[in-house]
Amino acid sequence: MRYVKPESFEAAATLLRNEDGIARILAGGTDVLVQLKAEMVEPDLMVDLKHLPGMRDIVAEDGGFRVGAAVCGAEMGEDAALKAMWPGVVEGVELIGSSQVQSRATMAGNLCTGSPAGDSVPAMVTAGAVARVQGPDGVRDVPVVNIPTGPGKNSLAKGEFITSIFLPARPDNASDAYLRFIPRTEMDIAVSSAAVSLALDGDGVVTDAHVAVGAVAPTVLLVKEAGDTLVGSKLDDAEIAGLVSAVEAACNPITDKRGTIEFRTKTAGVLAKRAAHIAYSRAGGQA
Amino acid sequence: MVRVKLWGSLRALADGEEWVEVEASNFKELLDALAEKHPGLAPQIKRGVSLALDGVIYREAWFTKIGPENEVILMPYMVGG
Amino acid sequence: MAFDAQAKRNFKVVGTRVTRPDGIDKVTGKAAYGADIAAPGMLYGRILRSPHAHARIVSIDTSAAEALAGVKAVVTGADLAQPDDEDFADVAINCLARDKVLYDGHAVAAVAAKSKSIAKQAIRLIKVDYEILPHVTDVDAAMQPDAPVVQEGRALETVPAGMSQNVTTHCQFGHGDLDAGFAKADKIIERSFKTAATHQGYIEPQACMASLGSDGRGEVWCCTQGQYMVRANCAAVLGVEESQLRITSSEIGGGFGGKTSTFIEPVALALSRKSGKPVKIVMTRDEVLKATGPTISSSMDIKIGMTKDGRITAARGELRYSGGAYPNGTVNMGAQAAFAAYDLEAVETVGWNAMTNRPKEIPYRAPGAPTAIYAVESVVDELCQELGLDPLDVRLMNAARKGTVSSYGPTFNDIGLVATLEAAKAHPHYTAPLGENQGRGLSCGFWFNFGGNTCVSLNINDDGTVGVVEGNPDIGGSRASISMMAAEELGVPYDKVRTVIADTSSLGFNDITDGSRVTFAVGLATIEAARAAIKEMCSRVAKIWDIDEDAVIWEDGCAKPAGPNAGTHPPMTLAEIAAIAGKTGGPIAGHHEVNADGAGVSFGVHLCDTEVDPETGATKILRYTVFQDAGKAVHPDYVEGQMQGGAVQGIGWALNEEYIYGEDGRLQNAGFLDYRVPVASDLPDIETVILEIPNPGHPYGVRGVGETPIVPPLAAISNAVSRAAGGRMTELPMSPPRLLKAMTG
Amino acid sequence: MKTIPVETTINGDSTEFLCHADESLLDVLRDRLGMTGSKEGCGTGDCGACSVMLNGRVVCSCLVLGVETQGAEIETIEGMANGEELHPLQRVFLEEAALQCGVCTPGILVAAKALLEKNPDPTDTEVRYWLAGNLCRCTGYDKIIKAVQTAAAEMRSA
Repeated sequence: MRYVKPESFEAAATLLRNEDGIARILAGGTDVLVQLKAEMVEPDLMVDLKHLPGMRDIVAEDGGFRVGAAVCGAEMGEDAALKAMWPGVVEGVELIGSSQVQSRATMAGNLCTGSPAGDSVPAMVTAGAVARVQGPDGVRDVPVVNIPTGPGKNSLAKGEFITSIFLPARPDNASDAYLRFIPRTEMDIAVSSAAVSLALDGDGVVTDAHVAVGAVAPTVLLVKEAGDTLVGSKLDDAEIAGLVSAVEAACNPITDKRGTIEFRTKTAGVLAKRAAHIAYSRAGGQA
Repeated sequence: MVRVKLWGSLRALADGEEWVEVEASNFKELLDALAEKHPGLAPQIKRGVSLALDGVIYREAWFTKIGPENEVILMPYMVGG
Repeated sequence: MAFDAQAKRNFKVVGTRVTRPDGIDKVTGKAAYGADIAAPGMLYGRILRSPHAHARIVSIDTSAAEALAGVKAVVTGADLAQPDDEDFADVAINCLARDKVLYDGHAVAAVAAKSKSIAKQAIRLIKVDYEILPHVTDVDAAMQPDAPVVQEGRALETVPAGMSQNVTTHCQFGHGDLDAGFAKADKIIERSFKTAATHQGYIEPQACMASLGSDGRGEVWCCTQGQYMVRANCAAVLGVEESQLRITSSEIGGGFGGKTSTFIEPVALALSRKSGKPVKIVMTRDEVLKATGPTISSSMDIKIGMTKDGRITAARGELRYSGGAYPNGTVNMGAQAAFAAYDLEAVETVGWNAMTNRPKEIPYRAPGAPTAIYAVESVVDELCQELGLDPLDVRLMNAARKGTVSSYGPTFNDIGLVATLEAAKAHPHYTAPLGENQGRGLSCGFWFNFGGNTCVSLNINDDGTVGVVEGNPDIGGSRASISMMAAEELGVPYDKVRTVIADTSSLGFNDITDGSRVTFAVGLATIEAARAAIKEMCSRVAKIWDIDEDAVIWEDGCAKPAGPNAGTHPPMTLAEIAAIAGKTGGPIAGHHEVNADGAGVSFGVHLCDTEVDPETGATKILRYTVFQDAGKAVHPDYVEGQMQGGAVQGIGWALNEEYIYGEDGRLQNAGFLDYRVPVASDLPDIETVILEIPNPGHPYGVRGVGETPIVPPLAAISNAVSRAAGGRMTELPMSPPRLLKAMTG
Repeated sequence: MKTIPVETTINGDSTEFLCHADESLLDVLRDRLGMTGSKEGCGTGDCGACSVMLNGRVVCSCLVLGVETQGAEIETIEGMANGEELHPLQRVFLEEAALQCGVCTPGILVAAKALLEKNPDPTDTEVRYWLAGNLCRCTGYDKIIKAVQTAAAEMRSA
C-alpha cells in the first residue's frame, strides 16, 4: 500500500482517477482501518486529504454552515453555533462510536461509507444538506440524499471525493432531532433510526416537515409522505399516527444479526414519533 | 463398612443401587472396592470423581479417612472457571 | 484444614484495604502481559482457520507458503503428537485439526515468518481441500437421532443406547418421591428455557512467545490461568518431557475460566522447533471469539410444584447443554447446582451434553450453574407471582441450610444462604417504590468452590522481609491477598511481604487458577508455610535462649518466652532472627504442599430493578444490589470487585451477549461490535453487601468468591423484566427484538 | 513494502521511526518503539485498550496509521506519571482498587484524563458515556467510575 498526501484537491482527484488498483481516501479512518484489520480490503493507495485547505474547518456561509470533510464529530459537538442551528445533525454525528472514534470520525466519511445505518445521514438528509464533490473535472454540489446508493456503495465517480458538506440556513421556529435504536447505550450500529426536521409558524403549526429513517432499507430513506402528514398540524395524535404508519409503510428492511424486519419497522415508527416531538419542542412548539 | 451414595446415572451401572456398602477406611479403598464390586463404575472412577465427606467436597485425596459414621457421597469430578 | 480457633482474634492485616503490589506497573503501562515481550530473532506466527462449520480435510498443500520469502516454518496437525489420553488428544486436534474441521474457526495450519505481513500473506497461500459435511449448531437439533454426527464413538457408558452419537454425557441427581411431591402441590409450573452461548470476553487475547530446541528443551511465556496446565498440554501435544519445558505466566488480562486451556502455545512451540527461532503468536479478537472457548449453550425444562403458602413440594429439571465439538462434562455441574439453594423433599435433575459444530467449551465462571439456576429461579418466581407470594419469603421458607440434604447429595455444613436472604430482605432496595414499566427481580446463586493442588514457598530474608513464591497466576489481586495472609500469620507489616508467581521450573505443581480456589487454597498453603517458618524461627530462638522449643511462642511478629517458667528473655523480632539466621543454622524458609479440600460452598442473592420500554423492548438496569457470603473477606475491595464484575458479566449474558450462527454454521458476530459486552453507560452502580460467615475449612474462614456472582443475574434480570413487561421471558439473551416480540406478540 | 520515515513527538520527546504505510500507530508504538503500555484488545476500535492522545484528542491508536502521525503530538500511558509521581487518576485507581487484571487500565486512564481536561466536573452519567468505548470485563465499571470522580474532585481542589 502507498500512502500519499496530495498537494491539492485537483492533484488528489487526478491521482485517484489514474490509480489502477484499489484506492481509499483517509478521513477519520474509523471504517477503512477496520476493513484493513479484517482483511476485507487491501488498498493499493491510501490518500490522506486532511491537511488540504478547508478540510478541518467549520465556516459560516449563506446563513448556514460549511463543514469540512475531515472535521471530526467532537469538533462539530464543540461548535455551539452549529449545534444550536442543527442540533439533530450534530447529535447524529456525535452518536457515531466512542469518545475515541469521535476524535476521528467524520460526517463525510459516514456518508461515503454507504451504510444505511450511518448515524449522521438521516439528519443530514432531513436538513437538506449538500455535499461538495471534487472530481478530476472540477467541483459539483450534490444533495446528500443522492450520495449513498446501497450498502457500501455511493454515487461518486472514480476520482471523486467530498471536500465539505453544506448545512443550509434554517428559518426561525425550526429545529431537528435524531434518534436511533441500539441494544446497548453506546458502541452499537443503529438497528433503526429516524430524523425529523420541522419548521413552525408563530402559532406552533408545522409549516414544513422532513422525515428520514435509517437501517430500514438499502439506503437512508427520506419519507416524503411522513413529512407531509405533519404539515398543518401541531403533532396531535392523528398526525403522529399518520407519521408512524407512513414510516412503517416506507420501511423495507432485512432480518439479520442485529434485528428483524418486524423489529426494525416497528421501532423506526416509534423513533420517528419520538424525534418529531423532540424537534417540535426544540422549534418552540408547545405540545 | 461404609455406605456411599451414587449419583443417579451411575446407578444403572451398579445394579440400580443408590447406596452401595463397601469395606473401606479411606477414599482409595472405597474407590477400589466400588470398582471391584461394580465393574461398570470403573471407567468413571478412572476418569475421576469427587467425594463429599460430611458435606465437604474432595476432588482427589485417596487417604482421607472415612468410617461408618460419615456421610459419603460420590460426585462427578469438577472443574471451574 | 480446620477453621482456626485463632480466627476469632482481631485481624490486623486481613480485612484491610491495602494497595496491591502489582498496581504501579499496571497504572503506568509497565506490566508485561502475554503480547508485551519480544525476543531476539523472533518470528511472528499466524494460524489458518477453517471457514466451514464441519468438513473433512482432503488435503493441505503448504508448498506455496513455504516458498514465500521470509517464511521460516509451516506446521499442520501432522506436526503434533497424537496423545493416547482423550483429554490431551482433544487439546491436540483443537490446536490443529487432523482429519476433520469441527467448527468455523478451527485451526488447520500455521506459519512462522519474519514479519506479521509476510505471515498474513503466507496463510493465504496454503491450499486446503475440504469436503464439506452437514453441520449442526443447535443443541436440541444435535440430539435428534438423524442429526449430523460431529464426532463418532465419544459417548460415555452412562449414555443410553440408541441416541444420537452427539450425546456424550448423561447424568442424574436427586432424591425423594417426585410423584408424591407433585401430588401435594397446589400449583405446578413447567416451562422450557433456552440460553445462548456466551464468551468470557477477557480484554487480552491469548498471546504467547515460545522457543523449543531440537533437544526438546523449551520456554514459553504466555497469558494463562495455569502455567502447569500449559506445560502438561504442551508436553503431551509435542511429545516432549515436562521437565524440559519451562512455562512462565505473564500478567494476565482477564480469564474468567477462558484461559484454563491451551490453543496457541503448542503451535508456537511446533513452529519454533521447525524454524529454530522463538515464535510469537497473538490472537486477534476475531480468533478469540471464533476459536477459544465460549460457555455452553442450553435448552432446559423445569417443573416445580408449590403449596399455596409457598412450600416447594417437588422439583424436576432436565438440562440439555452443548459444550461444542467435543465431549463435555459441564452439564454435571449444572445439574448439581440447579436446585442447590433449596431444601427439597423430592428433587431430580437430569443432564445431557450433545456435541455441536461450535468451538470447544472452556469453563466460564461457575461453569454450568448460571443457566440451570436461571431456569429454576424463573419458575420459582413465576410460582410466587401466580400464588401471590413474596419471592424473598418463599426463598427463605425453602432455603437450604445447615443439615439440608442438598439436591446433589451431600448434607450442607455451615452455609450462608439464609443470612444472605435475610440481608436482602432487610435492605432498603427490596422495598423501594417502583414506577411504571418497572419491575424488581431476585435470584439466588450458588457455586461449589474448589481447593486443589497447591505449593507455596515462603522465605525469610536476611533483612527481615518475606518472599512468598506461589504458582497461580494472579487474575484479580491475589498477590495482595496472599501477601496479606502471610503478613497476618507472621505478624509483620503487609509491605514487608512480596509475593511472586513462579514459573513451572521454580516451584512444584499447582492446579490452575480456577473454581475460586486461589485465595482459599493458596492462602491456606501460605498460612501453613508461614507456620512452618515460625516453627523454625522459634526453634532457633529456643537454641539461643537455651530453652525448650515448646517454651517459645510466636506473637506479634516476635518470638517470646511462653510463660514465666521459660525465663525472662526480651522478645526477638522476625528481623532480628533473620539477621543471624546464618549463625543459627542457615536460611529460614517455610513451605507447604497440599491438595487442599474443604473449600466451602458459596451462596449469593442479587436484587435488580429494571425498566422496560414497551415500544422498543429496551431494558434499562435501574438499580442492582449483590449480597454474598464471602467467608472472611481478606481484601474487601477485591471481594466487592469480584461481586460487581461477576454481576455485570451476568447482566451481559441476560441482555445482549450471544453467539449467533448463520444457516451456514458460521459465527456471525466475532467481534466486540456485535458480541455486545456491557459498556459503562449501560449500568448503574453495583451495590455490594458482603456477609462474612466463616468457612469451617479454612484457618481464617475464607471462602472463594469469584464464581458465585455470575450465577444470579440471569434470573434476577429475567424476573425483573418479566414482571415489568407483564409476561414470562424464557430465552436468553433478552435482546430487544426478542423482548418486544414477547410483549407485542 | 517500503518503510516510511516519520517524525513525531511522543510524551514530549521528539521521536523518529520507520513504518510501513499500512501499519497502525498501535503497532508502531508496540512493535517498533517498545511502548507496550497501549494494549490491543480488538484492533477495530471497539475496546479502547489502545487509547492514546493524538494532538490533544483521545483516539484508538489501532485506528490511526503510523504514517499519519508525521508532525503530531502523541501522549501515551507511559507519559502519564511525572517520574515517580503518579497522576492523581493513576494513584486513585490504585487506592480505590479500580482495576483487577489491569489490561484495560492504561486505555481507561488515558481516556479519563482526556475527559477531565475537557470537563473537570462531570456527572457519573457523563463519565459512563465518555468511557463507553473502554471495555472492562473485570470490574463491572463501578469502582472505575468512582475513582474517576474521586480524582476529579481532588484535581479540582488542587
